[in-house]
Amino acid sequence: MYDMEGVIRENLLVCQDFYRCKIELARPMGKVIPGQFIMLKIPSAEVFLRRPFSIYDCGKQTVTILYKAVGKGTRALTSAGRKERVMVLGPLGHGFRVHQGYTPVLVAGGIGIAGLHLLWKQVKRKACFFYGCSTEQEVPLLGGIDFNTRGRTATGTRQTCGDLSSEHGQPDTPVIEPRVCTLDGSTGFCGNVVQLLKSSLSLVGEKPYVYACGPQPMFASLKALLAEKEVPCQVLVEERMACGLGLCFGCVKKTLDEAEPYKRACVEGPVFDLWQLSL
Amino acid sequence: MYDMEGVIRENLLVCQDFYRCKIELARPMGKVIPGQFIMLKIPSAEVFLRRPFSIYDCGKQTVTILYKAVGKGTRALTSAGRKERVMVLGPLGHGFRVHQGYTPVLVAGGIGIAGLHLLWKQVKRKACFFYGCSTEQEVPLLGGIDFNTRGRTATGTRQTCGDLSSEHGQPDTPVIEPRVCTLDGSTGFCGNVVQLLKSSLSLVGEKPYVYACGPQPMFASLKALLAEKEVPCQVLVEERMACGLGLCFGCVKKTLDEAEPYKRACVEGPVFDLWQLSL
Amino acid sequence: MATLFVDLFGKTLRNPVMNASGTLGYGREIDPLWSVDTLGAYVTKGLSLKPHHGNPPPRVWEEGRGMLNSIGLQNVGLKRFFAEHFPLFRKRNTPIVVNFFGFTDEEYIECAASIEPDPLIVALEINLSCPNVTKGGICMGKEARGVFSIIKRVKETTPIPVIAKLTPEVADIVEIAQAAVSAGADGITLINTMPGAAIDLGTGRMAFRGGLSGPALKPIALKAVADVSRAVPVPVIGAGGIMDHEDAIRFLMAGARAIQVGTATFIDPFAIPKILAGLAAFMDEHGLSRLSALAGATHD
Amino acid sequence: MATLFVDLFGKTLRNPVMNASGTLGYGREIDPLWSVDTLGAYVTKGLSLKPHHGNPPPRVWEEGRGMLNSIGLQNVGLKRFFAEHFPLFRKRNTPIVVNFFGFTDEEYIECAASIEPDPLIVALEINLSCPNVTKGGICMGKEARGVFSIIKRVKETTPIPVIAKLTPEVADIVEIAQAAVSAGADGITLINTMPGAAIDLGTGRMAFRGGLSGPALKPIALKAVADVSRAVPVPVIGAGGIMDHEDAIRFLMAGARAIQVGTATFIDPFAIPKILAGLAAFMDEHGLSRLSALAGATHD
Ligand SMILES: Cc1cc2nc3c(=O)[nH]c(=O)nc-3n(C[C@H](O)[C@H](O)[C@H](O)COP(=O)(O)OP(=O)(O)OC[C@H]3O[C@@H](n4cnc5c(N)ncnc54)[C@H](O)[C@@H]3O)c2cc1C
Ligand SMILES: Cc1cc2nc3c(=O)[nH]c(=O)nc-3n(C[C@H](O)[C@H](O)[C@H](O)COP(=O)(O)OP(=O)(O)OC[C@H]3O[C@@H](n4cnc5c(N)ncnc54)[C@H](O)[C@@H]3O)c2cc1C
Ligand SMILES: Cc1cc2nc3c(=O)[nH]c(=O)nc-3n(C[C@H](O)[C@H](O)[C@H](O)COP(=O)(O)O)c2cc1C
Ligand SMILES: Cc1cc2nc3c(=O)[nH]c(=O)nc-3n(C[C@H](O)[C@H](O)[C@H](O)COP(=O)(O)O)c2cc1C
Ligand code: FES
Ligand code: FES
Repeated sequence: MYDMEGVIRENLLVCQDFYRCKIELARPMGKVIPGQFIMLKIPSAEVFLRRPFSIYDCGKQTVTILYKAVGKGTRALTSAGRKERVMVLGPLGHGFRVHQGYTPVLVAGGIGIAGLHLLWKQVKRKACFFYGCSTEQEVPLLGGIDFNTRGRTATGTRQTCGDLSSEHGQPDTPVIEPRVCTLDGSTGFCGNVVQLLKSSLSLVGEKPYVYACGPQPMFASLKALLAEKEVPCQVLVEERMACGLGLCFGCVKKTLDEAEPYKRACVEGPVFDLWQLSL
Repeated sequence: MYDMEGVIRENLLVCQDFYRCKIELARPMGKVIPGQFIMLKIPSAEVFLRRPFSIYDCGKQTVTILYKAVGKGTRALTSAGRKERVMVLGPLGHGFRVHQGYTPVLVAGGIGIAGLHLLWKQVKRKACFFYGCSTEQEVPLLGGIDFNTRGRTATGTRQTCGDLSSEHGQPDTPVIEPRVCTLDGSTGFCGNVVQLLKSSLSLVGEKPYVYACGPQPMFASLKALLAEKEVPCQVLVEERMACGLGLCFGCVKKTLDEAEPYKRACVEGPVFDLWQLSL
Repeated sequence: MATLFVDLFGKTLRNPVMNASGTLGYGREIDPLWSVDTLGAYVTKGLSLKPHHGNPPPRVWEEGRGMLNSIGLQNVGLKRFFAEHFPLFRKRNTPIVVNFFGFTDEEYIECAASIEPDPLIVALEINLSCPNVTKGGICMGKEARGVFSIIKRVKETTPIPVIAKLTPEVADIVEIAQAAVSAGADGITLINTMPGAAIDLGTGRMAFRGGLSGPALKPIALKAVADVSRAVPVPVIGAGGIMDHEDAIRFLMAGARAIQVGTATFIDPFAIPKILAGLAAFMDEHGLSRLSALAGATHD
Repeated sequence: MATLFVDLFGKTLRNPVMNASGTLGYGREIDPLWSVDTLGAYVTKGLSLKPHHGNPPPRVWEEGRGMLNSIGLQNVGLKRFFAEHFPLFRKRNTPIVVNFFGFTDEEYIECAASIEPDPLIVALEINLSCPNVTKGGICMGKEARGVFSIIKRVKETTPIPVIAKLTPEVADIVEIAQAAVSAGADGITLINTMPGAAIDLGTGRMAFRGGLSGPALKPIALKAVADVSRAVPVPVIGAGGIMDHEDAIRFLMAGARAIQVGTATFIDPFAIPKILAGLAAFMDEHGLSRLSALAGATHD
């Protein structure tokens, strides 16, 4: 693996507090598995450690992240201009493992969409997508996702959840059913994305496999929802990181492994089996 | 006094390692006495404390410094672009006091010229100027000085020191006699500026008053040279500073005052009477 | 509008922001930029019985996001301070904290005894980071027993409240603070500079040695404030790398009753008035009416 | 071409640059980026007799030009280290320093006893910054007497050279180092992290507590190295905020025989190979043929 020089080619405000940043790399990054991340050296002397970001998208020699300005580092990044030089280490971590014979159900909360976009792009079969955010202002985050819509808009239309498994179903074609909810009900279903999923889960198909990414409290309610039917589920967790390489043991998540409960999110994760986490 | 915002308008390489930086201020700086200095906040997050620089020149709302890149701060300053914002505190310190009835003799070693330029500009009577540097490459530092030359070039001509006091002498007109030396003899007198002064001192006039600025070892040899005839002399000293305002007592010079030997270069100086310093 | 008033040793200060000792000269140097009555209280430069010359230069060294200093306690002595510099504070009606030091226990006692109580004197701040010449130059503030005995004797000498200012170069700062309090200290200032060194690669010269101040010190200071303020019943005054009002709030949240700003003023001479403005704005923004509400914020 | 060879406890290391304990995982994590045989020696993550879970997250916190960590000594235990991770170093023919800890004197002794001598083991590095559970959780490395007795007993237990790694949170690190040496320590590593705290204003949550590492620690570490290397006859290994080859040279100039790089690797995983390259270039540029010439540079 290399620590790659990069140049910012685009650093756009998508909607309030959310930015998309495209970086051109000095060399190809190597094969990326959805769910993997990069450690980005933000070009500001005020920011000491690197910051982890999911690989939202990647090209031959580009990598794109979608990020939310929450603190010192991400705020500094918002003011990085085009042509600014950065260092990019990646792809890092264990990404999603897609199992045959299941219907992939992608569940994204807020900025969690950044971690699922590439999975959606690469899933070559029918699948569902649930997206929850705070208000309709954040719905544009879906805009980058290619929902081959068949007459439906990807965002905002107040719609009930149809029978996904029967309505579409060409083999090797993703099913195009983004379902949106907002916490304030300003668009889509009113509630959080786990409530939305609950209201639609029965319609999802025979063997759902949930892939989720979002704020950490979401995982506990997801667990409660999926427990009864023992729906398999992988989640992409976020944890403060120092190295991103497994060197510091700073980024651990607690698992149910009693012998060694704390697993490093950067190497054993960031994608974990929900049923192995201790939440 | 204000801490003034400024914008860099010019940051030019004058000759190897030496730069001239002109800063436009958000408000007028107030009256400047030659020898006073500013504390400059260098626009680089790597540089923590401000750095002191003599006021090389100033206009209504501009201040110019001439600086040598020697360390972290000055090197960072070399890469500050036009339009970069800086903070400027000044004018600070006690400048030169010009006494009537003497012939001002300005003696600058290397970057010391930055501290004497404004004095030269403001001395409205016959005066001499001695300048010493390492090699002829540094002679362009004199270029910014307005020697109203009367047929002589300001730099480089290998000339002996004429009788300054008789040759010129219009009241209120500076005598235009820069004498140059280089350590390597590549131009002008071969030697340091105190040796040059020694070779010419008898020619300087009746009552010389020396104003000197340069590397610190220069002051000791100056003292030795001037001791016999008890030539009055003020020197501009350089010392590491933290605040520039007399707050920290970090910038002291040792004087012969036994009760209180250490005087702050930033408030009691940076110009001291040579005969009061303990060298 | 929030009030910034703070009670300290039975006096009410305008606000909780002081300068740190030795970083605002004798006060007169900053007064042309902003009046010293901006301060909650002015803390004097470290004073001694007799004037003190201090160390030869260089005395300051930039070190990352911090600096090292070896001023060596240069000062005009208590007598001249009160004759020449105190009148400014009288004129400005500004309370002062008298920071002082000695090289023997006796010098501390004599200093304390020589200071006349005055309505403007809030407290004496004992700088315990001094070499004890009678004990081979070991720093005064490192042994709980030594600290206890100095404070106890100083307390017997003066009716003025006494603050112990501690060095972080100790094994357990809580233990030292507790010793000071049990000897009668009315408050604790945390922390003084941390001894450090730097080497100039350019000159290859030997290490510059001095006390580290500035942001590099902040995590050490915050821990000291958090630990000590929970362990002692007297007010804690926080210092160490406070650069802006957010840092000030961090110290107040960690348990400091008041704070001191040192190195920040060197970089921005208006740091203290800016911190005050920021503090007031923060309180208003968060609907806090009294400073004590901040301290509560971290106890969840 | 300058040589970077360095003698340590009768062994010759390729170069003086090690990782700092706990900052290079078990070695296998970095090996795909650069071979562990790049190192003068690999210092193990802190190991204990039994596996140790460590602290709940969050475990790391950025703090200015430094970081706080509270990993809590998570490790797989000595046995699994030698079974699962040591073979890599055998394969790469890379010398190792075994960093270990305990919560009682006995645990230290048992650890030391359980480590079989091996040509690749350069030394045991005793982490003395651990809470002593039999003494109410007071840190092991704070009392000269305690340090003396642990080191003495460890030395009686093992024929492998022993390095004492000291905490900077002490009143006088020279005194602790001297105690370690008089108990038989073959070397001293300076310094471990400095306890500190931070407060997240955004969440208003209580102070994050952890050990400070990175550049903020450098002046404290340099002073410890300069002071201790003059006071003890054994090699000193320097650590604390070394970010580049210039920092490495500063530590060597201050008196360190070898150096350890920790936090720098988190920011640039290639920091160690870069430091090595920079060190060699510096020596060549200055016409120095042996590292010992650097140490001389500061004694003028
Ligand atoms: C594997 C992984 C993938 C991620 N992908 C993305 C992404 O694609 N887009 C995106 O916007 N963010 C992503 N994050 C989160 C992102 O790393 C943090 O938001 C960022 O590091 C915050 O840095 P800051 O300096 O702005 O905030 P800080 O000032 O450091 O902290 C601000 C707030 O953010 C929290 N925070 C800090 N670091 C992290 C962290 N590593 N994880 C979670 N919370 C943190 C703090 O607790 C605090 O409340 C990801 C995190 C991980 C671990
Ligand atoms: C009153 C005054 C006026 C000055 N005027 C000028 C000027 O007009 N032009 C100019 O180029 N320089 C001037 N200097 C010197 C200038 O301030 C220093 O060169 C500068 O601060 C060095 O900063 P640095 O970060 O580049 O160097 P550092 O990395 O801090 O140090 C590099 C070298 O410079 C020396 N140094 C550092 N600070 C000072 C200092 N304050 N004085 C002397 N040596 C220092 C160090 O000992 C070291 O050897 C003046 C200094 C003073 C006190
Ligand atoms: C230049 C300087 C001089 C100082 N002089 C004293 C002093 O005389 N007495 C004292 O108790 N502390 C002294 N200190 C320590 C400060 O009061 C303060 O405790 C320390 O600098 C930490 O605060 P800061 O990081 O805000 O500077 C001095 C600090 C500096 C930087
Ligand atoms: C994440 C982390 C884990 C650490 N773990 C250990 C450890 O297990 N044992 C130990 O002796 N020191 C440990 N340390 C301390 C380092 O070895 C080193 O002494 C300290 O970090 C200073 O060096 P640095 O500034 O280069 O990081 C750890 C430091 C960090 C940052
Ligand atoms: S971030 Fe360092 S081990 Fe995961
Ligand atoms: S620089 Fe602070 S007193 Fe002179």
